[in-house]
Amino acid sequence: MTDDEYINSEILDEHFRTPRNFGVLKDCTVEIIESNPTCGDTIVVDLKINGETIEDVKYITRGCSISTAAASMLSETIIGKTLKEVENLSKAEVLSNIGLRLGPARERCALISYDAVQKGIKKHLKGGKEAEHF
Amino acid sequence: MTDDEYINSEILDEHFRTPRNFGVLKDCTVEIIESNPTCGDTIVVDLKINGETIEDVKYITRGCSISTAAASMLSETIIGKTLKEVENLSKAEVLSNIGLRLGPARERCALISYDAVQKGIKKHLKGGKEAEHF
Amino acid sequence: MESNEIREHFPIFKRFGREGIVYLDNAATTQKPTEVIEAVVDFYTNYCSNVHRGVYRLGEEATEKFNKARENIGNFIGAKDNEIVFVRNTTEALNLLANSLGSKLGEGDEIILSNSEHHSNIVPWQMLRERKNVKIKFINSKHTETIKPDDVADLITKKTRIVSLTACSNILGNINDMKEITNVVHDSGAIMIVDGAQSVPHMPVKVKDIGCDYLAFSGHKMLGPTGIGCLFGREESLENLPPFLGGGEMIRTVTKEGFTCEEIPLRFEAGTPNIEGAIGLSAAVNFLKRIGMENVRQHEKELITYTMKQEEENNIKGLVSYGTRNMDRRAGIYAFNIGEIPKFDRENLSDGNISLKVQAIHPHDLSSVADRTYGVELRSGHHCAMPMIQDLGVTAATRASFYVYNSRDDVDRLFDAIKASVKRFGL
Amino acid sequence: MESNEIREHFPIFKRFGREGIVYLDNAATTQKPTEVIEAVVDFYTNYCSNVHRGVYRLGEEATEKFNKARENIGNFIGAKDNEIVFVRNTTEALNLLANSLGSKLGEGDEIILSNSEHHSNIVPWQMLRERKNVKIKFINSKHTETIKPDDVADLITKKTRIVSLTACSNILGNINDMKEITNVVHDSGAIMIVDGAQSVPHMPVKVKDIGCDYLAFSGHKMLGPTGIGCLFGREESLENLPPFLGGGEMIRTVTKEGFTCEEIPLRFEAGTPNIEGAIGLSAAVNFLKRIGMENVRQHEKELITYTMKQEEENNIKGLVSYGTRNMDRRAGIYAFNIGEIPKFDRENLSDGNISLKVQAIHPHDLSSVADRTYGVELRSGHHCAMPMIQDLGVTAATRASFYVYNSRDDVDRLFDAIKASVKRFGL
Ligand SMILES: Cc1ncc(COP(=O)(O)O)c(C=O)c1O
Ligand SMILES: Cc1ncc(COP(=O)(O)O)c(C=O)c1O
Repeated sequence: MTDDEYINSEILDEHFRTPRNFGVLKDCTVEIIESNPTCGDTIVVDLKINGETIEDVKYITRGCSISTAAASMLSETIIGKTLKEVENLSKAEVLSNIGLRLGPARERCALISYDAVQKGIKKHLKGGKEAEHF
Repeated sequence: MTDDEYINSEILDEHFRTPRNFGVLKDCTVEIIESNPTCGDTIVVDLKINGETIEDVKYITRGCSISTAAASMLSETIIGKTLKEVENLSKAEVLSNIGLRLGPARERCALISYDAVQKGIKKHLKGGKEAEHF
Repeated sequence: MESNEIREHFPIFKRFGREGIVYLDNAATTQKPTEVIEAVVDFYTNYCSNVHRGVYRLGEEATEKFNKARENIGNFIGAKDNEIVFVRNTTEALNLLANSLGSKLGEGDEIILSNSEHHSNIVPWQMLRERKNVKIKFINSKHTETIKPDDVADLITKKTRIVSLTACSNILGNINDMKEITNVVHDSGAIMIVDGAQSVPHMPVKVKDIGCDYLAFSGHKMLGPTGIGCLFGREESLENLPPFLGGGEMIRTVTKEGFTCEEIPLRFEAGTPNIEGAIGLSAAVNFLKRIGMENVRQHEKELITYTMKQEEENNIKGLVSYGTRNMDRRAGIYAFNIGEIPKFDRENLSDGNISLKVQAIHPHDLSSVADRTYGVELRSGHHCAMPMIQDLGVTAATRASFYVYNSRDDVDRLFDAIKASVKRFGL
Repeated sequence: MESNEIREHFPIFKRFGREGIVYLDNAATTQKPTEVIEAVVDFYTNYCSNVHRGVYRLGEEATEKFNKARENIGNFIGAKDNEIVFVRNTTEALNLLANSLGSKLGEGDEIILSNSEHHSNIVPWQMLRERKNVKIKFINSKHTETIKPDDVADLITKKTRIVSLTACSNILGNINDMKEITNVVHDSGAIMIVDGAQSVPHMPVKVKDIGCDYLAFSGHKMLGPTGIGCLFGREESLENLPPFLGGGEMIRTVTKEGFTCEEIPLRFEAGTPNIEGAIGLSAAVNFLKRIGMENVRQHEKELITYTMKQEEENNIKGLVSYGTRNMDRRAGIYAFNIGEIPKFDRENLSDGNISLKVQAIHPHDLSSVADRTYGVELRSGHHCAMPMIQDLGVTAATRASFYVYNSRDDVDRLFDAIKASVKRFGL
């Protein structure tokens, strides 16, 4: 990440300051709470799954700009996609959507929402419904 | 230790090839078995203590030249000495009697008989008589 | 030596230059002076060998240097050489104790810790609790207060077996009076363990003064290599401590039926040790001795005092900082937030309650900006002290921590960097 | 690369010169090439920082290099990066297993070892036996024989939980067929642990080929620094393994009430790791890759074959050597005696029985003379394998062990040195 990228990134700012799909999904199919051991940030992701399709996503995080913006972008990416499509989404794609070169610690920030969504799908497929407490 | 000292030391040779007081003391007051973790050598030291005085010492070892010669020299040093005198004998004195500069591993060889004698005296003072098995 | 002169000994600062880098993550790990690097390279180049058993010249030289290192490091904290056990780090030292002392504890026995402990002085005891059903009690001090002997006395009961506390908090910088605390603990008959990870590198520490049974510290936090640390134990304490790891070097004899142990401290050092680590740490100790630990402490006290002054003068909106304001009891550690992000609380996160716009800059963002604008290297996160972070009611904090090579200029740059992050992420 | 060319990379040989030193204690530890030394110095000089958490540039670089090291070392033995746990050495890896696997064992469960194990693959299990009352069974092979799958099968019962064996004996040089043995062990449902301390440095080792659950090895025996080693565990195996040491880095969350664990492999790495150790070991792996592990094995096989030939030709009176004579199954390790000093036996040492004049040269004397006459560095003693020394019926042995920089000339000098010691101490 060069100074300019991080300091001036408009897309980062956009999504960080007005994150899309922020909030709670009352009628979610599955909820996942994931925490980032690097800094103790926590994210709650609610997925509404209908058959094979992710119909809606909402999340709450008070993480850093990168984890918030990454969650926002990811939510836009996955709404309307099938479970298979989302499962096939790679970490590299998620990182490239953000468009910043990130070091290993900030990469974890960028991927916490991704990890949560993947775990959510796994949990759904296993038939789990209750929220996971930590 | 220079090459010459070790390779040519006459006193080392003397004591190694014809160790003094080698053997078993049937009527010993205390017996100690001590082993050298560096190479697994074992020494058996028998002390005959009368009141405050070490009347006789014998030992068996199949250690290296240094441990054998050191035991031989030490046995000559301590016969007839009082327990206090022997307890006050320092490692440095024992090493200087041998007259070779030794590295840390070989120093342990030179001191195994000394350690055994010191433990023997402690054991005697505590009233122990039986041999210690390992 | 002045901090400028000291910096000359560190190749990394030469490389990056005065403007390039302001390293303020010294509580995590420190930079290494040429003297330490050369000691390590000297081992590889001139007498590389295993220790303890070799009767050839390289082996003898390595063993002698290794033994001297132990003696020198022991001497640094006023301990005999056989009271120094080489371990990987503070964490391993505390695990060793939790296991070896723990093997003698039973159900219901009590261990006292505090809410400002590093995870490495919490988790090993929680793991012991899983095995032995012991009870763990926490001293809950306010962040502005050091731990007082009374705080300990209040929790001690007849069942208290172990009290394990940090001499200096790695997040608050609070320096606790371990001598007085040890007295209270010993009066009750319990064992006193001191986590010295943040005290031994930063102030004069003499184990006989403190009187504690055990003290743990890490080489990499005091100019030495990573992978080496020490457990000090009083001779009588170590003599009675069961071994932890088994293997080569720590035994006297092994048969198929069983084993007998070596003398202390080797009894606790199974396998080939970190030889160049010990030798490098000894070189680090020599470097610190040349500066003088009184001077190290004085220097850091001046820097943290100056930091407080700068905090006041800059008067940055939303800035909150933690730790005691008594500079006599405050190490060179400065943890702060620009606005506080409240700790995660599921219950409070129902739809009606969501306030997205927390008036705060996340510590990760602050650190990244500080790095990218002024080359100021800060740590952000929970600092391996989540219980204290929780008690502060926040999600994370940013921390600057000083060492011998830092200067007032570095503190000025720290505040420049904070202001830059406010400019970038302030709401 | 030829051994002469390889030697050029090792500063220690330049320092002592061709005539100065013949280093033949490679089974204990190896010398370090410039490439490894430079990797360590590079860390200190250019990107010294703690790993995992720093969001500033030094921290990011250190973390990236540390992660790459793990990947590279894993790749060397055909493992994924999350299957590599960094530990201090083989000894710690085996203790980790004895503790973490051991926590799931109960009274009467059986563990199979062999009489040619290093103490570090015996004592941790004996310590587990003290805690859990498990049963340890020994395969008792003759020194001339490698361990056969049938030897293992003979001891396996329904209660066998763990089989832990060395892939190559550090005293005999016998190379066991771990793949076939693993098959037998897995058929019985037990866990297979391989002590790879003497195999990973000396021959191609691929964990997927062997099929074992765990493999332990030490960096310092393969051109890397001391203080760093690896435990390989199959992903599924590690996932199910309880943690061993607790503290920073290995946790995900800590509260006063309890903790949750990080993913593998970090779950097993509590506290600040040996960062430059991992980076140095990765450089060592690169060096070995350049030579090619097939070539390493071939070179050592040639040296040990040549040693056998020299043994025959020199025909030294009283010389006895140990290990298999099948060179396909023999590593570059040569343990021998000039006359055998019988093992200590209190019963036999009554007055009548004392024969002082054992027709033998004590290994310590042999090593000292070899060092002082020809600069030949040999190890003498029990080689941390007392049970095998006992089974050989002796007190100690002398050992020469080869590596990539040794040559036939070194073997010639070895025999010159043996003859010098016969001249000095022969009876
Ligand atoms: C077969 C074997 N296992 C284990 C070890 C112990 O290695 P470390 O001391 O590096 O833990 C050794 C080293 O001598 C060995 O040869
Ligand atoms: C107070 C305290 N204790 C323990 C530790 C753990 O040190 P290490 O990671 O070297 O084991 C630290 C390091 O952050 C610390 O600050």
